[in-house]
Amino acid sequence: MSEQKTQAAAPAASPASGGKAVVQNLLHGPAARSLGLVVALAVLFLIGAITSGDRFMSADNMLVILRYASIIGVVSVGVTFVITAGGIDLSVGSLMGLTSVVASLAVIQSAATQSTWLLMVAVGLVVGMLAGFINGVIIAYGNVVAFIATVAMLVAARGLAEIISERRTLLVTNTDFTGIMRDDILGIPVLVWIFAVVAAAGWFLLNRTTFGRRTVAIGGNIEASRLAGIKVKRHLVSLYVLAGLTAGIAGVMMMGRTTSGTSTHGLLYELDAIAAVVVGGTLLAGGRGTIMGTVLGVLIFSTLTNVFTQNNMDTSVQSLIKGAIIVTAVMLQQRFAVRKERKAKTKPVRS
Amino acid sequence: MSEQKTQAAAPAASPASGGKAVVQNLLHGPAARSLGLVVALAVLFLIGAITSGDRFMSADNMLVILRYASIIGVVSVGVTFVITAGGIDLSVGSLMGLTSVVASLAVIQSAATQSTWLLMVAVGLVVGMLAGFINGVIIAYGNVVAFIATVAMLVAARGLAEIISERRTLLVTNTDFTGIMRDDILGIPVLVWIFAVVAAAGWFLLNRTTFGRRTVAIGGNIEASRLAGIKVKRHLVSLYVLAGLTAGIAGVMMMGRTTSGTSTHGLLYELDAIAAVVVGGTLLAGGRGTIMGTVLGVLIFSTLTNVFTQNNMDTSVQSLIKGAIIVTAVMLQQRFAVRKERKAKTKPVRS
Amino acid sequence: TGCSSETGGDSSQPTNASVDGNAAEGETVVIGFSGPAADHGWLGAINSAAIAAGENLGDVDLRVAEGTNDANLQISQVEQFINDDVDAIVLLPTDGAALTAVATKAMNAGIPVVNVDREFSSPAAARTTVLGDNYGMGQSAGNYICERLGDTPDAVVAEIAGVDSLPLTTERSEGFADALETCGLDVDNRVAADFTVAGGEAAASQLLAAAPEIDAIWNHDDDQGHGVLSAIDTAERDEFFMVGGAGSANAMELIKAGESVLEATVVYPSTQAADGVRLARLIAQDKAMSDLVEVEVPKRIVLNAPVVTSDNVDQYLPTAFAS
Amino acid sequence: MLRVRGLSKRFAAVQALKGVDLDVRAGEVHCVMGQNGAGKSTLIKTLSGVHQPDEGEIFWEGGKVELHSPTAALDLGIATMYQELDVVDGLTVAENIFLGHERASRGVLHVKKTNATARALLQRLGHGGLSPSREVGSLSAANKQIVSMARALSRDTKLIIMDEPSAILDAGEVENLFRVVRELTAQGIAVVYISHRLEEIRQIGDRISVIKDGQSTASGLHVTDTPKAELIRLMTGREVANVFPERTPVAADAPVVLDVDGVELAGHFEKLSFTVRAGEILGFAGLVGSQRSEIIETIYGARKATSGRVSVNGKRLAAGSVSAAVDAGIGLSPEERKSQGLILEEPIYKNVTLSTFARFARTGLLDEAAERRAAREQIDALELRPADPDRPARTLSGGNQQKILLARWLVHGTSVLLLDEPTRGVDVGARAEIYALIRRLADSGTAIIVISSEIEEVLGLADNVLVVDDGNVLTQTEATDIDEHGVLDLIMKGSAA
Ligand SMILES: Nc1ncnc2c1ncn2[C@@H]1O[C@H](COP(=O)(O)OP(=O)(O)OP(=O)(O)O)[C@@H](O)[C@H]1O
Ligand SMILES: Nc1ncnc2c1ncn2[C@@H]1O[C@H](COP(=O)(O)OP(=O)(O)OP(=O)(O)O)[C@@H](O)[C@H]1O
Ligand SMILES: [Mg+2]
Ligand SMILES: [Mg+2]
Repeated sequence: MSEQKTQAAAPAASPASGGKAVVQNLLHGPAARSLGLVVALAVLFLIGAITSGDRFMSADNMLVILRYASIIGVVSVGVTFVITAGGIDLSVGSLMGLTSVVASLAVIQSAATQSTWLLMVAVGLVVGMLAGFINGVIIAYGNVVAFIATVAMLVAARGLAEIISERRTLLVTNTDFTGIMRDDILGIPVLVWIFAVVAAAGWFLLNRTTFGRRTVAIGGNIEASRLAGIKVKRHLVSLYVLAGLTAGIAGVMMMGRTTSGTSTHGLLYELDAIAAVVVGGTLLAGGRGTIMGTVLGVLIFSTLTNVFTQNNMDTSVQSLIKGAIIVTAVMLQQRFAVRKERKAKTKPVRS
Repeated sequence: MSEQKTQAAAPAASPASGGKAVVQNLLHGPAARSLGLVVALAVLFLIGAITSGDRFMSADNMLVILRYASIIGVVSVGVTFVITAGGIDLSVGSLMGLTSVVASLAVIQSAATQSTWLLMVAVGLVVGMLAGFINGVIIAYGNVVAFIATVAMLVAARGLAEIISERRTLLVTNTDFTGIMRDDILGIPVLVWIFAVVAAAGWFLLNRTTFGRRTVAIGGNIEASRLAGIKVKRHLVSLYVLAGLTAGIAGVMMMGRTTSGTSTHGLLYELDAIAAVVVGGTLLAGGRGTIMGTVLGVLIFSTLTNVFTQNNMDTSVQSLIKGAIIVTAVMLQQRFAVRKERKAKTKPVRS
Repeated sequence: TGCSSETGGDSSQPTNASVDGNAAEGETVVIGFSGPAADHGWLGAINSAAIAAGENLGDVDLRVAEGTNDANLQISQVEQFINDDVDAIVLLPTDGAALTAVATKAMNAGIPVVNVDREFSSPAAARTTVLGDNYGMGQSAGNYICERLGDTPDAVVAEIAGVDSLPLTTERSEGFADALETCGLDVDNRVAADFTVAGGEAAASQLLAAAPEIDAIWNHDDDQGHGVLSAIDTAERDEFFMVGGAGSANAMELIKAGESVLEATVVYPSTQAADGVRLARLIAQDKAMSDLVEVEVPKRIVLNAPVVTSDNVDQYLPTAFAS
Repeated sequence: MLRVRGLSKRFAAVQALKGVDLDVRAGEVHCVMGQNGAGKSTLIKTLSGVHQPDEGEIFWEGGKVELHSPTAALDLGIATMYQELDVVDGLTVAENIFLGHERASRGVLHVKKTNATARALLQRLGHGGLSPSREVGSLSAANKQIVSMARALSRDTKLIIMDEPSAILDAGEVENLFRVVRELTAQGIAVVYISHRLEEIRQIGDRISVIKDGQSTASGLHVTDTPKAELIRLMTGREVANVFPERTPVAADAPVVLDVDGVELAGHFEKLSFTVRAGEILGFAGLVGSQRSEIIETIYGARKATSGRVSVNGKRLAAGSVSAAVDAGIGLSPEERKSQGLILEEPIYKNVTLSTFARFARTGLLDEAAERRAAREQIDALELRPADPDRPARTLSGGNQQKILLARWLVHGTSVLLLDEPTRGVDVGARAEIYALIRRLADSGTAIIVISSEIEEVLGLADNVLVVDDGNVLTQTEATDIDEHGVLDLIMKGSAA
């Protein structure tokens, strides 16, 4: 009897109740958790469509939103992993700056011109990962709280980037690189493709691999994970390397988008990324992470900016409204999550 | 038998071993936890004295350091409470801006001129507390994570301040107010006195009152606190009101120091405050807080800046070194804490 | 009202100090310099130029404080300079009003203060003030656009501002709006960026999506302008012309080449702080400005905000800052 | 004094309580019994205002009451010692005791008075030596329990509810607890007492109520009139022979699987050497705080040994590395299952495969279906309830959570199993199952170390026994050669020396 009860609530995988199970999955799985976000996004679109009509709903404008979202999006995917594991990374924005500066140094660019533009990409990613590695080692083996270790990296990387660039904006002259980064494939900008690929890879990594399982486990209970034989420290390091990698990718994307490298690239992106991740439904305390939510969170913020601009809104009023919307979105999301639970409660126990 | 064991390890308070107990208290009490910080501060002073000699060690320079530290210090005291209770407040810097703008509005200033300068102070504190109250209600009753709720307030308050001030810097013309805020008492600037009083009050509140006890309890185990009959939600609200209050005080101090009110006052102070609090030894996860550590953390950062300026150091190099120093300070502090613990462990169990 | 201290040359008039006299090394003076965080190209250039000026002058010992956007910290830096009893202070305040009190304190302590770019709220706070003309800058940009579009009253004009919370941005925008009004135009779309390349790119791409037809854009800052131009490139738009601001070397090169939408830029001298350092030295050494008959350095110098177009770009390129 | 009628409570898909009745009289010890997951804790949580019942009424001293919050219950005079340790680690003993009703005037604490009152309370509990100013985080689970009890007593209460207070106490401590309970009842204070140990109920209880699957199966039975077998039948619906499984002698030629050689952890225990052979169950007997947990945690690598070596099947383990130990085939079921064992928000199956999910995976890709299957096998074998692999571990009752940890290592298939208090909070029926399971594992060649604070359990289950006191091995002997008194005598002598 008790078996029957419990089975009813479980995502049934039996072929018999296939169709129903899919619907149930949609209603009770992580998708439901994001339902509030989808609603928020839809409302934003509605507001945009009403206030700015075709100008807002045009395909071109959608691409503007997506292109804008893509860079923050990539960083946010990396940050999702770190936060899911109960950590935090405040250095990602600063690392974007450092990455872009190093990768657009004259030496690198001339070497890239003689070989391939991929060299610039490679240098960018390596710089990001290296800095992430340092973060990870300080946190996991130096036992420094992640907040402090990555704030220190934030400050230091910005300083280093300024020194390397001599506080100038370095122009990216490698046209192969800028050409590809600013190109379209099937009508979709390369930047947006990169975001899509990173998000898909992130989703897969978090939900379908042992790496993702370890990440969630550590975020859920680090001591229990350690006692179960998971190499917690090593995993933590790899998480910060991953965040550094996404910062590196984002830095390279920024170089492509702005055709320049400067220490100011990525300024305050860490806060945007964290806000998107948390609004998306990833627990700041760790133990639950959702890439889908993060993507939605990023899209909400970039759509918001777009709607504001479409309506030629005063920047100060924008800030005021933005604050209100952040809180509302999170509350909406929570409301839906709670209702979902309540629904599950009132469902008939015996089927 | 088992009683004996436990007694041996406890900080003995019996009069018999009075002198010893004091030493033990110093070595194992909260002071010991801050020992690393005291050492770090001492090292900084040594560096300052060696590199800049009398210029650094002069009484006037000490006052420069203290005056600078005082405003961040006041905010940090408020943030210490919030973090001790397991929360976070990212809006304090922004609230300083809002406070300063509202309190230096022409209406308020002319009213103050007709009555007393204290009116401006009162308005500032009320604005801070009101905003803190909104934070608290959203967090405690709206169930929005503190990070998100206060980031939203950060954005919104900055916008509101810009709107109110019409993006201008408002001049404080009330000379009573500026006169008092820029005065000295017994050779010590009023700002420093305010910091001292706030720190002392904070210490008392955290360590000697039921309010403080409950703050620690909520940070240590929110569920257990609820079960013990503590009105957790109400307490959380009052914590954010407290943080708002300190932000209000800091905003008023800033007005006095700069004789102006503007939305940019307090920009990024939230990060400085959190860094000082965490470097000071308050657990970011909550459950342990130390005002003394916070004060030391603030002093370390402001001394660092002073030493940098004395030595005419390049700004970018400063950033690089600052990052390294933050990590080192935290590691030092940890080293001391661990050693202390190890000592306690290796002490003979039976006396 | 403009006058650049760079203009040298022989003077046939009686003067207290010759060029040679000014150039000759005098008693070494200690000058403290404090400015906002060098977080974007123009401020970076300001800093570098000031430091370079200090290095080139053999009799100047320049102390540079950490660049900061926190008035509290900047005040303590000035306090430190006062304690150290430097011979002069060059101050580019993060907020003019906020630094007035401490600057007055320095003046009262007998240390001359040279106020650069963002003006104090009290004239007594500075011995000399070197200003870029923010209102004038907006006016120049507005006038240029009026000249070009004056005959199309329904032309769409867009503005990409810098950091909106800074008073200087407000001044620029006001000058711009006032100038446009004289020819019956107004600002149809306005966004604010943050003086950074990335910020300019982000703001501009949103702006372009919001305004399908534009006739002219004024962008306050050439450093963020690099990002603005990438956004324009991406959006494949060229139906309008653009006017820049500040006057970076990159922007001037583009104007010279004449292939982009960037037609002109309004100079906002990045040498202000360097001028400030030179003036501070003169003041500390009791010298005067060589071309003036005045025996002392003047009280207030407002730098011109000329418009650079392809016609006169060669004249300005050498002093432009590399962003 | 307290009357409960038709109480019902539902959590999501679980009907935890369906119509429970309870009557408690002043001055009595009323025992509530039932299997793991029967709903005992849920019942008391509704009585203490933590949960709001869906249906049913609560009468307090004749009047109907609604308990909206823990404060409401406390104000009525109902104090509760919860099953999960509800102390705050960062506070001191005294601070924990007076948490929520601090000794203070106008918000300013009376530190001295607080400590003095706390000391007096602890004295009354027979723990006068426990310093009120000690941080609770550094205390053993048992001492935390004492703090929890002191807190309940510190209030002006008429009814004290104790949810499995004895689960982590050793024999001496339980005796002490009973003394306090008798004192209380003598003053007319009622006690609701929950325990899985039937002998305790016999010793201390006046009347008994039994819950099965959220329903009252018996209410207010007199202890003296109710035979043990009848109780067990009421709880489980069947007969359980609560006996330890038959020992199978360890084969003379059984290989040494675990070899602990001169292991030392500075500050906790000195050089320690012993071996465990395949098929052997080694029991650690000792009082709470005797460092047994530290010993096995050090063997496991969770603490880094100061010196000495641990070998499994002849292979030396790296000190201080849990993953090395797990790879070598050691498993640990830790003492505090919630904080050290489980990821509470994750489903049962992920908790079961926490040490092995990589084994199910192919080139890093998870095979969740296989994981669920493996978990389900263990769920069936251990009769874990609810038998749903997707249920979050948080929603399980204590005993069932314990089974998850056993299941984890069963899936792993370890050759050495370290069990720290494996039956803490486990009901009679499940207890017998776990005993049988441990024995079965031993029979199949696993080397096992069991720690238990119930000396009877150690003696009944183990082949050989180590008597430990304060990190010293007092004796190593065959379990059949010593009895409970023998162990206690040894320890008393050991500490006197
Ligand atoms: N917060 C909750 N959410 C969902 N289900 C819960 C929750 N708390 C308890 N349950 C379920 O309610 C039932 C009763 O649990 P309860 O903790 O009351 O059992 P118990 O009798 O105290 O068991 P034990 O002897 O193991 O402590 C169990 O099936 C449990 O899974
Ligand atoms: N004398 C003591 N001084 C300091 N800490 C102690 C002392 N005794 C015990 N502890 C702490 O209490 C905890 C549990 O103690 P320990 O593991 O030694 O008890 P045990 O013999 O395993 O008892 P149990 O059977 O309850 O697990 C440990 O974290 C230990 O640090
Ligand atoms: Mg229970
Ligand atoms: Mg133990």
